Amino acid sequence: MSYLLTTIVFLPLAAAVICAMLPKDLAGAAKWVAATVMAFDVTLVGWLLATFDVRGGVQAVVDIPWVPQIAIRYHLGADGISLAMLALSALLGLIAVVASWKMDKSPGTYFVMLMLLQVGMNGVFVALDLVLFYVFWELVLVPMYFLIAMWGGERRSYASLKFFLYTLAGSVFMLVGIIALYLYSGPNNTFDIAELVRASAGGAFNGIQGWLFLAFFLGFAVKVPIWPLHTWLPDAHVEAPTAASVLLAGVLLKMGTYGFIRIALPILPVAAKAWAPWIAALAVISIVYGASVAFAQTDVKKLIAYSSVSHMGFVMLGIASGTAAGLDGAVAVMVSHGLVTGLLFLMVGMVYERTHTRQIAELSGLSSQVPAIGGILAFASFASLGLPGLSGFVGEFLSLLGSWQSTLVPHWMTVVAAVGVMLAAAYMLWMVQRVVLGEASEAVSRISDITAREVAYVLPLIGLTVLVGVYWNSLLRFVDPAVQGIVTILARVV
Amino acid sequence: MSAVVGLREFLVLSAVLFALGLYGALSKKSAIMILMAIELMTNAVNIALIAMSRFLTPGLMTGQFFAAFIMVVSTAEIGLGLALVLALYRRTRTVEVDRIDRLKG
Amino acid sequence: MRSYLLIAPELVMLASALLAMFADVLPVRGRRVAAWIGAAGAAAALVIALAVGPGSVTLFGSMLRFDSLAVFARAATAGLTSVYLLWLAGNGASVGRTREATTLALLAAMGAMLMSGARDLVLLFLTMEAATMPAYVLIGFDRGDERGLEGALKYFLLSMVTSLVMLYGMAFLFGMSGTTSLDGLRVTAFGSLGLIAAVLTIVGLLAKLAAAPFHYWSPDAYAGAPAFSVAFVSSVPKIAGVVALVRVVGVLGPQVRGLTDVMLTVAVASMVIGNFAAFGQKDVRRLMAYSGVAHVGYLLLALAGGTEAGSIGAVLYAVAYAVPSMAIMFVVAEEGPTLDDMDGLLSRRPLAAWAMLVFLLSLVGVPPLAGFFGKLYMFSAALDAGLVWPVVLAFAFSAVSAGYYFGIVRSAFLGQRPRAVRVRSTRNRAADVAIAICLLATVLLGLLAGPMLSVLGYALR
Amino acid sequence: MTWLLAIPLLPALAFALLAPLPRVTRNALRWVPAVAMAGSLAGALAAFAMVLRSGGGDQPIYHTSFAIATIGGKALDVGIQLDAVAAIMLLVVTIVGMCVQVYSLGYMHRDGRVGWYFAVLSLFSAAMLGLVLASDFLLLYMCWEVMGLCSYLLIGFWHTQEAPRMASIKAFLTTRVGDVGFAIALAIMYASVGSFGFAAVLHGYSWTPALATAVSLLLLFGAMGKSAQVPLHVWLPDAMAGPTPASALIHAATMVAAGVYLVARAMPLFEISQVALTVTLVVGTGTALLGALLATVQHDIKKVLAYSTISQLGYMFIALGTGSAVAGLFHLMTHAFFKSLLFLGAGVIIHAVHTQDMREMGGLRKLLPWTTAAFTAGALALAGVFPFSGFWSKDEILVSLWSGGHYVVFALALFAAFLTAFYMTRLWFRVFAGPAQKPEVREAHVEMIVPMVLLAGISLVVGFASPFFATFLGEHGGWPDIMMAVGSSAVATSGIVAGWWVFGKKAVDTEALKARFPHLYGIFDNKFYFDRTYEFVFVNAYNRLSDALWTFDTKVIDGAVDGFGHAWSAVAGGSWTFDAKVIDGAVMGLASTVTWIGARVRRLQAGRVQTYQRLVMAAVILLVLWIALKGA
Repeated sequence: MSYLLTTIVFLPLAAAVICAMLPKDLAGAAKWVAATVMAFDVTLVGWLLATFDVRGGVQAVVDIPWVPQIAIRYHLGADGISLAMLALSALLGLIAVVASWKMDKSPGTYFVMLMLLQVGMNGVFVALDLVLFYVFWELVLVPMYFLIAMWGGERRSYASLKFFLYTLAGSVFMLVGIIALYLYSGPNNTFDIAELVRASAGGAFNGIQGWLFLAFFLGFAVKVPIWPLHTWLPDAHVEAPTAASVLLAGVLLKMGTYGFIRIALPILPVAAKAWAPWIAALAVISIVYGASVAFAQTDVKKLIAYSSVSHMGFVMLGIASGTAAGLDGAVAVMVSHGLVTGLLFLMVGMVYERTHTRQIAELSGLSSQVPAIGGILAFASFASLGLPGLSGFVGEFLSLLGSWQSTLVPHWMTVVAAVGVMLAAAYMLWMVQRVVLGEASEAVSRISDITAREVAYVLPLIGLTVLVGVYWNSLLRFVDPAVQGIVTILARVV
Repeated sequence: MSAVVGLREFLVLSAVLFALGLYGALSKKSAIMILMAIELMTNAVNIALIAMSRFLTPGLMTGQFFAAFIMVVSTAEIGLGLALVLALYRRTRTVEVDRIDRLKG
Repeated sequence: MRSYLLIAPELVMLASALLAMFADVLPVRGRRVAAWIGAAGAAAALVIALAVGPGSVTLFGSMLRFDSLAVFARAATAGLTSVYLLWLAGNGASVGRTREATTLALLAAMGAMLMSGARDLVLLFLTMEAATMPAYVLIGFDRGDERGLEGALKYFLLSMVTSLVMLYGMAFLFGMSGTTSLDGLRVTAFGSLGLIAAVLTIVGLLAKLAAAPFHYWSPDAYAGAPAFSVAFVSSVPKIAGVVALVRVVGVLGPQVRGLTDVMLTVAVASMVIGNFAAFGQKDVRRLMAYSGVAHVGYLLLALAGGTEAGSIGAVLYAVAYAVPSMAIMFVVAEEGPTLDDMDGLLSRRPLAAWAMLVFLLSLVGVPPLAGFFGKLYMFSAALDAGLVWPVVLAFAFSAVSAGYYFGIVRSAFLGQRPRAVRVRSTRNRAADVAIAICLLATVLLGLLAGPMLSVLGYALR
Repeated sequence: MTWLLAIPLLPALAFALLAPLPRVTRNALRWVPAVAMAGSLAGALAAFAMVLRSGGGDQPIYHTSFAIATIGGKALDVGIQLDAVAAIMLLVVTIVGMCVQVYSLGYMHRDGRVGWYFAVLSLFSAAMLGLVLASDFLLLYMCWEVMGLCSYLLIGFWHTQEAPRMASIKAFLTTRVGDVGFAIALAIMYASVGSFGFAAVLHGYSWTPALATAVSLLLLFGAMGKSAQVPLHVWLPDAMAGPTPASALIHAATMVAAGVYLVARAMPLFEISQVALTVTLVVGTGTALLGALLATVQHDIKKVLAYSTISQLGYMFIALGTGSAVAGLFHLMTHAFFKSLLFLGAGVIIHAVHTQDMREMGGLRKLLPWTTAAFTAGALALAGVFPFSGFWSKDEILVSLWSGGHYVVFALALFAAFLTAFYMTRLWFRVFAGPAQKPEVREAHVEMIVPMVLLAGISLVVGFASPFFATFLGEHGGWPDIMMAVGSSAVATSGIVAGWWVFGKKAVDTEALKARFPHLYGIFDNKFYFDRTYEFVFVNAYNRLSDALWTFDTKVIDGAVDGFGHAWSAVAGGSWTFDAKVIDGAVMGLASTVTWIGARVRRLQAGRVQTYQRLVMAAVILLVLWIALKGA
């Protein structure tokens, strides 16, 4: 009965309450409260990482009844995959706080929203009870809605409501799915994921796995996003403030894919295998579609948003393959996309802070005027296009291996995905070509280079990208044992 | 028709009265007329109750109690309704229900 | 004497109502003393109701029996009335004639509390009328405003007609079964005539809850009435109304084959009309009226399931709906009825704005608030009873409802137009305390759903 | 033997040290990479000595591996090994790398960003050394891609100008096209063998011919991208926009040779499928011919050398096509030395006359004595004149062709050899002979001369090692037979004579020739229209596709949600537009549609209480009827 996870998840809630209590004139102190709490949160996660026994399966478990009448339990626990995502969420949370240090527009409320978002993000990856998972899933929606609606760009009210309604509509189907699972889960109904997996193995959902999978698919696909449910992403990204889009791209997108890995695959393996070719087809479309549309963008942030659609396509390809390499690759892309795209958004945020424009046409010659920012932006772009030696390559390569190896995914799809990798190089380099290289444009010619604070919150991302890129096991050591469990479940199903 | 006035006749009477009252409530323009129609419907129900109590459960008086209670309550309500109509008349100089339609949508 | 103890809460309410009516006689000066007495009385009633707890003793010849469901409803009604009167005490000046408002509220609450224990058709009719008559007066409270009077008149006429239809049905139920006690009705076999009588009876109750297609009075009544009376009328009587419906459907349901289909159609109709009509509304009172219709739709869906879990869920959800919607109307009463009045609320009253957000989220059903657990509990019961598609529809509608609820949020949070003149706030601490209590209740009802259910006497699974 | 790791790591550390530094300090420390390369050179020499002592052969004398990842419980190993092929390649890369580093110290010292140039050069060398030492296809692939990045950075070094910027992205994307094939080959390997190690893949697994063909063709496709074989050769000529010493290292000796090295490594696989060998042969021949033909018409000295490189790489693929990896590797080695020499020489020439266009050069023989001597040695080696190294390696290839029975390819190869001699002589006379158009030219500095002389010496000597080269690699070696030697020398000399006759004696007026065959010259001038077709078929088409998809994205999918309302307006007529104006807050089409439905639903709420009553009673009656009918 360890209280570690509970503190990690609900520490930011305490920070949120404190920030809310701060009187108007002390609102400036909100950022210090948030920073110290998040720093402590990250150290706790670090300690959990250090003491995590890789072979030990689900650890740091707390399991007490919450609403006993309908068997809802307050059940938290972390295995390799959840730990990796929790670490990503905590780290990006801390970086987001430091990155919004100069937020002057009602900072108190801003940091309350950021901390509430953090609670949702931390919680969703360690919840082992479906209702608790759904509670954290929905909890993320409202703060992100406000972050976009109150601190966003021009079309923020449109983008924020679209984001809210898309995800809420999706989650409706998921809730129906959760309740159906509860009702059909055999003699004593339960929301607990582990018991549902056992019940499913015992044939509890044999008749209706297809329908259940459809319900969960709709809920998760909106969040991933999978083509054609992706149109909310570019708007939400472009209008969100920097810190919000870092968290949106870095962590929120992964909740969808994490849902597939934690809930859809283990509990509904028969349907997962039956649906795999269709999911792979949609994934491949997302990859090529995202890459092609990104190529035509004039706004850097929109380009990065569409690149996220393409990267998440790889995650879904890995998940659809159902093989160990594929799933390892999927989680690797999730983590590396969080690091790399988070870095990209931070750099674009820096450029926007200085030049007040995101239009590629107006930006050029960053590396001649501000070599450090230009260099890091180029570094992030190379990581994003999947250059070996950096984390981007690890996930995408393993997903390709996994999908080729898998009997569920036709080979021509893997070939198209491999072409997708090349397309990624096309639009990323085309962006670097026009933004980083060349003569300094008028907008760029008078800006100042990176400051110490900015280096401080960019360095960890660069370091991790290189670490995971060079020594894959630094991440896979945690992820692989958890993935093996899921693969055995899938293998047991004919 | 048997000479003796049985339960069926009372129920028919009650139904006729109820229908008339309903018609009046639905079609009359003046609020006062509607209130009178409602009074008519109340009495129709009372007749039905008392008839059934008399013919079906002569020993028990529950039906009649029910009717007595209904009478008490309906007088109070009609009084309240009249007060409302009066207040409305004082403000809008009309009791025409059709012309009281400023709240809509 | 022992049996009078059982109805002590109602007696306390009656006593405080009378005291409030003649408050000007008391030595204590001040306009809002009546409201304070009322609030204290209602709170005492709440405590006694919980202390007495459920019992099997029947009163007045088995017309009145308070089982756990009734106790929960009584406690909830008393509690909500006490919070309402506390808010009234805080807002006395702007409301005017607080003595009358307090008395009306207390009498209506007493009627509702008795209704939840009614075991007999006669008592059911009596308590129902006792609960709704003060509501007519509350709706038409402001004698000077003809819109309020018009609303009250419409409410009066429509509910009179539907009550008479109910009475007509009850008469025939009595005719066929020879008794008016609900337990008695359970026994008799119902011919086709019995079916019709049952439906007629149900109509009266449905009209009271403003379920579609009998809802026509509520949008006009709420739009015309002053916001503070809508706060009470739209929330408190509904709890007892649901309990009464649960009793009647519980009795008639098994014998009347088509009854659950009727409930289902009315539920779906309410959801469709309530949710769609609420879009694009500029007046928050009218929006809340239609939202009320929609939420009654969700309730009826749970009851249509016909399982005991469904009825427990319905009552729990009635409370989970009443608390936030009353609190929203409090804020509307203080700020002004239209969306434009809500503009820039965050800059003027940040606490009220955040509270408003929590209440709206609870109505949408976003976890971990009361609305979510109510819906989860209710709809799992409905799903269990096999109503798959209506439940999916209900969930879809609660998602769609975010659209119109967020209209309020958008103007409160993103509206730039703070009111030009800062009207000197006539409120004092009490009103804010009332809203805070509602906020606490909305959150705790969600988190502590477990204990709440055990209070409802639901056997632990 | 773990010091072997130091060979690739030293330059990598140099890069890691220099990269984060600010520009000024980085420029000051530009000598650090040269020192690192010297260290690697020493290591390479020691390694070569050890392999020599152990007698060569195809068994690696040292192998170490390291589990980079665990996938599904199984470890995925990555490691390095030292065998004869690796030793030779190490030698080639480090020697040429050292010469280029020293040469660059002189050539680039005035450039503002020289520190970054040396840092990237160092990273490139590390990647190439890593590739050569790799004991599995995965590490080879990773170093392969890092090399692609360095070539992108070096080609686009002067990124402020348009041409280098476009050339660098063209290079990276074209090689990336090839890498798609390479990645799929790796996927097949992993799916069938479960690991990437050379031992496991090449020898430990019984490949079916079909699968082997697939893998080798895909590997070949990857190699064609990197080694600029037709049709993926278009990036190399444009890559000349980068600094010349960088081209000397990358586009002459190392990177382009990586493709050949990859195919040589995977030879056991190629041998299983005859199809792959024939395809390699055909690709090699086509490229050799095309390169030679195009080289004869170029005016830019570096473009000539670029097309010459393409042609010589074609030769190496021909050798591989005949199944003889030894001949391929031998030609790779000799080519590396004399081609980098030619590039360094060209660098000096360009520096001296400040232009790359041969028509403005001439008479440099007297003005640049040392450069001319070294350049001539390289040119003779390339032309295949005895005793220079080019003669021996080209001879090896012709022998393997003849013995393999590919007579047609043999003839074409001879014709290509003739063309090679012809365009080198054309270049020689255009640059060195004739009147000096720019008299005030000074000889290069000593750092530039010494490497060239060294390379010239090697080109002279290394040819004689050909018999030992084969045995060293574990094949039967021997002196090439006399007949073939005489034949190829005859072809080479006739090429030189033809070149002297046209360009030395100016006996033929080339302009008139061009006028008589304008059509033919058009084809040559447009480089066989490869660039134009790619531009049209791939680049423009992809631009149009992405624009179409974006409009599809914003108009159709997004529109479907927003537009649902507007589409509805067509159905519902005018009233909707009024509502839309009134409810301007309607955020999304979906939301505005729902509001519109709401307005319709509320139409019943018309305010008259009696309509309400009638509606209620109608509902009651309907319910009653329904229940009665259902009940009965």
